[in-house]
Amino acid sequence: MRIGVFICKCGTNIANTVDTEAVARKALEYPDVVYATDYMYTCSEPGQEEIREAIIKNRLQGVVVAACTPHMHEPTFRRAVEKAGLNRYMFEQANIREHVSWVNKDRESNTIKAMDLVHMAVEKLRLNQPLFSSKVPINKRVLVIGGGIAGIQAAMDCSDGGLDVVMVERETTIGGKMAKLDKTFPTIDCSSCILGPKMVDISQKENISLHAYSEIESVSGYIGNFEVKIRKKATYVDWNACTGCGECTQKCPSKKTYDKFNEGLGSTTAINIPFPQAIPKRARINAESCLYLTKGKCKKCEKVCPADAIRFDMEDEIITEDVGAIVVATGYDMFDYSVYGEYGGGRYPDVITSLQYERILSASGPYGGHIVRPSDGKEPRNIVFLSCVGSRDASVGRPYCSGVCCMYIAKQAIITRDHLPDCNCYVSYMDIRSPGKNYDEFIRRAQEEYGINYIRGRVGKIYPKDDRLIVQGVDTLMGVQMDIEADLVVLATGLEASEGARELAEKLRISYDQYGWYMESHPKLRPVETNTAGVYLAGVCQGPKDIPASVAQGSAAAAKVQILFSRDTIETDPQVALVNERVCISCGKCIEVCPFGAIQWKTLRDGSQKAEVLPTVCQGCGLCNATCPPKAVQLQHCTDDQILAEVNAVCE
Amino acid sequence: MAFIWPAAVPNAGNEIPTMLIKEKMNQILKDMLDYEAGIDAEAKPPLLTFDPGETGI
Amino acid sequence: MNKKRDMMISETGTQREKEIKIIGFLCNWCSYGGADTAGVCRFKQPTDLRIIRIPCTGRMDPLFVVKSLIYGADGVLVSGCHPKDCHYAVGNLYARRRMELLKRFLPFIGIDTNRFRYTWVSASEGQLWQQVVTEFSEEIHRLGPNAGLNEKMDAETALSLFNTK
Amino acid sequence: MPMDEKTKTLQEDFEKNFADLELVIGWETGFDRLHATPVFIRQPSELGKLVWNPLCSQNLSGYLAKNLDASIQEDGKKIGICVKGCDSRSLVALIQENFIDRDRLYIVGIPCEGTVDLRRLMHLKPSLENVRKVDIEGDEAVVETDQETLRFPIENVLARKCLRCLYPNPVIYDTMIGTPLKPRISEDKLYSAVEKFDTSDRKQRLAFWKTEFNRCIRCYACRNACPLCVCQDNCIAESRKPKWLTQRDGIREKFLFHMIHGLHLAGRCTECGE
Repeated sequence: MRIGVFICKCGTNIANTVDTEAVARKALEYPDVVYATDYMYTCSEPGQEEIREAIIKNRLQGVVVAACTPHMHEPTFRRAVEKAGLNRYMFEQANIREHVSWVNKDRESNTIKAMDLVHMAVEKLRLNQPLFSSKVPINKRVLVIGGGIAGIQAAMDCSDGGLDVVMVERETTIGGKMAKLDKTFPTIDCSSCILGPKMVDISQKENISLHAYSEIESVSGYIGNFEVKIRKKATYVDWNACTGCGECTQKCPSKKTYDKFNEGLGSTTAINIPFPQAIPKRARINAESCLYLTKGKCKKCEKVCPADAIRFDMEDEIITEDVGAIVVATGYDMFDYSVYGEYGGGRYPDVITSLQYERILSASGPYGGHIVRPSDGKEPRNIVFLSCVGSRDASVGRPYCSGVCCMYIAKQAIITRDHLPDCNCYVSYMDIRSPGKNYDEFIRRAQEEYGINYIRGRVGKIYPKDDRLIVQGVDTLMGVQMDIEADLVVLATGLEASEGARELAEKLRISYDQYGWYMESHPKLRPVETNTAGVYLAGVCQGPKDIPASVAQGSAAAAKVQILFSRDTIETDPQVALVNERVCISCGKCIEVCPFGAIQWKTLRDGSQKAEVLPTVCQGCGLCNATCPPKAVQLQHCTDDQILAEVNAVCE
Repeated sequence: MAFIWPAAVPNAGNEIPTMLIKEKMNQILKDMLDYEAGIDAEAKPPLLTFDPGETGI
Repeated sequence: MNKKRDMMISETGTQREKEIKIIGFLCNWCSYGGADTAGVCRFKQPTDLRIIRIPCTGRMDPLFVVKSLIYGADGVLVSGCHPKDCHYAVGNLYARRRMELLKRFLPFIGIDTNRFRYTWVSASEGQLWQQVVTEFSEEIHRLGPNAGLNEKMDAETALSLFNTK
Repeated sequence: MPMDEKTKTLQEDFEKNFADLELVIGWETGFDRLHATPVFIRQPSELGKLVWNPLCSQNLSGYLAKNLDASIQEDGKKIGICVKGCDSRSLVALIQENFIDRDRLYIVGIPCEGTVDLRRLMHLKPSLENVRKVDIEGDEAVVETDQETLRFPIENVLARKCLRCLYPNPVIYDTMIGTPLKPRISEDKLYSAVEKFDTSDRKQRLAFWKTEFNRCIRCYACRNACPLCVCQDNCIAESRKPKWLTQRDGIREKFLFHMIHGLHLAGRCTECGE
C-alpha cells in the first residue's frame, strides 16, 4: 500500500510548537509510507492541489493529513482526495493542532506526540477499505399519525406540496382536542370556525387518504421504505353507505353511553356522531353499550337507517400502507384529576375539568352553550378556576409546566363573564405563564376589563356545603386565608402523554422521556426530528405547547418530509455496521442492543438465520460491534482491527 | 518447585482457578445491579440492557 | 518494542525517564468536541494522552481497555457524552455499565484500577477536559510506567514475589 | 429419598412421558461404578441405563445449545433432560438468551445433595478400586467397595462448586424428583473465596495470575465445556479477522484469552462449575 503523509503547519498554529519537518521525516519510517511532506496551509486551495498532485505523481493509495480537528476539515480533505481519484474513505486525519500544538508549549514532547498521532493514523489507514454509499429509492408517501391540529397542518402542507398523505386517526373524527374547544386564546375566535375548514379540506383532498377510527398495528422497514400495518377498528357501520344523516342516533334506545367527546358530561346513544362538524361525518356503534351487540335485542338502527349501512357482523380489518416518512402527531391526554383527592375531582359533580368546561361553553356541547352547573342545571354565581392541577407538582410525578393552562383559564373566565356578566370568577394561581404574542395583554385584559379576581395561592381543600362548594385556599399576596363559596370549580388539569403513546413509540422505535413525551433528536436544533431516520414529530406529543406552536411544528415536520422527498433516492452513509455471515452465531444480541432496530434476521438458503444490518437505518454507533461475542458484526471504517492498530501503535 | 496453593481457594487438583474470575464478575454484578444470572427466564442479561435511572455509575 | 521508544528518545538528545503513554478513547460527538474546545481555548495540558476517536462509548468493548493495559499502555481514559445526552440516545448508558464492571474487576487481576478511568465530558466542557487530562496524567506519572505483562518476568520472580506474603 | 429410589422414579417418569419425547439426556454409569457419563436415550428400552448418584456432576444443559439445535421445534416432540440445581440455572440462562425454546424441553429437576469430586476422593484414598456404590447420607459420603465400606466427611470429597451451592433445588422443572433441600451455604458467604483473595496485595495477585495463566496451554477446554460459550469455532481467540489474539505462546495472549472468557460471561455465568 502506498501512503502519503501531509503535515500541516497551519501557518504558525502548529509550526510554532511542533517540529513539522521532524514529524514528516519520522513519518517516512512508518510502514507503507512512501511520501511525506509538511505544508504551510494544507486545507487551502493550493494545499489541496499539492495533495492531488502528490497522489497522482506518487500513485498514492491512501492519504494521512496531520492538521486540525477532523470536525473542521475532514470533509474538505475527503473531497480533495476524491477529486484525485481515491475513495474518500482512504483518508485519515490526525489532530495535531487542537490536541497537540495549542495545548502545550514544550516543542519536543509535542513533536513526539505528533509523531505518535501520525503513526496511529498511518496504522489505521493501512486497514481502511474503500467504502461506497448505496442509493435507496424513496416511496414518496407520508403517513401522519394523529388527526389533531398539528397532524392536520402537516398533512395539509404535504398534500399541498404534491405528496400522497395517509392519515390515521384513533377517534371516529379528526380534529383532536382542538375540536372540543369552544374558543381559542388570545383572540377568542371560535375554534371550529378556524379548524372546520381545514378538516373539510382534509376530507376533500384527493391525495389524502384518511383512516379514521384506526390504529397503528405495526411499523417495519426503514427511512424511505416503511411498511405500516393499520388496524381499521370495527365501527359496525358501513362508512361507504352511511351519509351521516343521524336518523339512527335519534331512534337508538340505549341512551346511557359515556359521551367521550363531551368528556362525560351527559350521556349519548350507543350509535352516535360525535359532533355536527365531525369529519368524516359517519356514525359508529359503541360495542359495549349497544343492546344488540351486548344482549342480542333491538337492531332499531338497522330498521331506521335509510342507507342500510348497519353491519353488526363487522370485524377489525388490517390494511398495509407503504410510506417513505412518518409524522407523529398523537397529541396528549388530560391529567386524571381524581388523583387530587382533596379537590374532590370525580366525587363532587360541580368540580369539573377545564375540558369539560369547554364543552359546557361550546354551542355544540351538551348544554347548548348555556353555562349551567352539571349537578342541578342552575346558572353559577361564583366560579373558581384552579391552575396547576397535575402540573408543576413533582409529588404526582408531573414536575413540568403544561404551558397553556394560564392562558385558557383567562379565556374561559372572559367568556364566562361575557355570558353571565354578574357571575364572579376567581382564579387561584401560583404564577401566570403568558409568554406569547399578545398573551400577557390578554391576561391583563381579563383582570382589568373583565374584573376577574386573580388570587395568588394554592387551594388546599374543596368540600361541599349544602348545594355549594367551599374552596379553602390562601391569598399569599394579602397574607390571608380565603374561603370562597363557589357554585362551580374548574380544575385546569395539566397535559400528559396520550394513552398508548409509549406502545406506539416502541412500534416506531422512537424514544420517549419518563413522562411519555417523545424525544426529539435535539431539543434546540432539531425539535421535529427523532433519532430514528424518517420519523418526525409535531405538536404536543413532543411536549406541552399551544396551538400556534403545534401548527408551526406541523409545518416544520412537513418541510422536513419535503426535504427528504426532494431527492428520488437516499444516499446512505457507508460508515455502517456489516455482518460477516460465516462468523455470525445467530445469538441475536446485536438485534437486542441496536437502538435503531437496524438489524433484522435474514434466513439463509439452508434455513439458518443470521443477522443482517439495514444500511439506511444503521446510524453507525457501533453498539452491536461491541456487544457481538464472536465479533461477526464490524462497524465499517471503525472496525476492531483498525482500533487495535491504533492501540498497538501506541503500546509498542 | 511445589506450588503452594493459597488456602483462600480450596482446590482439589492442580487446576487453574479460572472460576475465580467468573465468581468475581458475579460478585461485582450482584453488588452493582443486584443481578443473578439464570434465575428469572424473562430477565435480560445486564450488559445487554440499560436503565436510564440508575445512579452511582 | 520498548527499544524503539527508548531509541526515539535518545535520538532527540535528552535522556528522559521513559515517555508515559496514555490512550484516550473519545466519543466523536461529545468528548472529542470537548477536547477540541479545550484546544481552541488554549487550555494547557500534558502531552501524554493519545486520542483514538470512536463514534460512541457504546462502541467501547471492555476488551480494548484490557488489551491496552496488558500490552503496555500506561493509562487508559474513556470519555463520552453525559448519560441521556448521547448522540445515539443510549450508547453511553450501555457503556457505563460495562466500564463500571471493568473498573471494579481490574484490581482483582492485579492491574491498578487507577490506570483506567471513564468520565463524561460534553463538547462545550473544555475546562473540564483540561482538568480530567491533567489530573489523570499526574496520577499515571505517580504510578509510573506500566510494565504490562512483559515476558521478562519469569515464573521464579513471580513466585518469589508471591511467597513473601 | 435415597439415591436408588430417585433413580427408579427418574426412569419411571421418563417411561411415562416417553410418548412425546424424542430424546432423553441423563447420566449412566461410566466405565466403572466410580464414574458417571452423560447418556442420550432415544428408545424407551434404554431408559434402564439412567442413573442418579453423587457422581453425576456433568452439566447436561451444555449439549442443548451447542450440539443439538434445541431452538427449532420439530414434530412437537420434546427433549427430556435431567438437571441438578446448578444445571437448571444454566438452562434458564440459555433460555434467557433464546438459545433454547422452553417448550421444546421436558425438564426433570433433581434436588442434589452434592457431587463427589473424584480427584479429591483419590487424593484421600489413592488405593480405591472395584467400587460398587457411592452414596451421600447426611453429611457423610459412603463408598461401598467389594471389600469394605468407607465413610468420608462430606467437606473433604465434595466438588468445590457443591461446597458453595446456593441452589441445590432446580429453579426450572416440569417434574421434580425428591424433596427440596436446604442450600449448603448462606447468601453472604457465597463469595468468601473471592473476598479472601481480594485481601492479598495487588502485586501478589498480579504475580499469582501471571503464574497461573502461564501454566495455561490454551487448549480451550474450559471454553468448550462452558454451556454459555456458544461461539465455538468462531471464537475471537482463534479468529484472524478481527485479530485480537495471535497464536503466539506468551503470557499476554493467555491472560487476554481468559479476560475474553471472563468478560463474555459477565452477567451470564451461573457458576455451574464445569
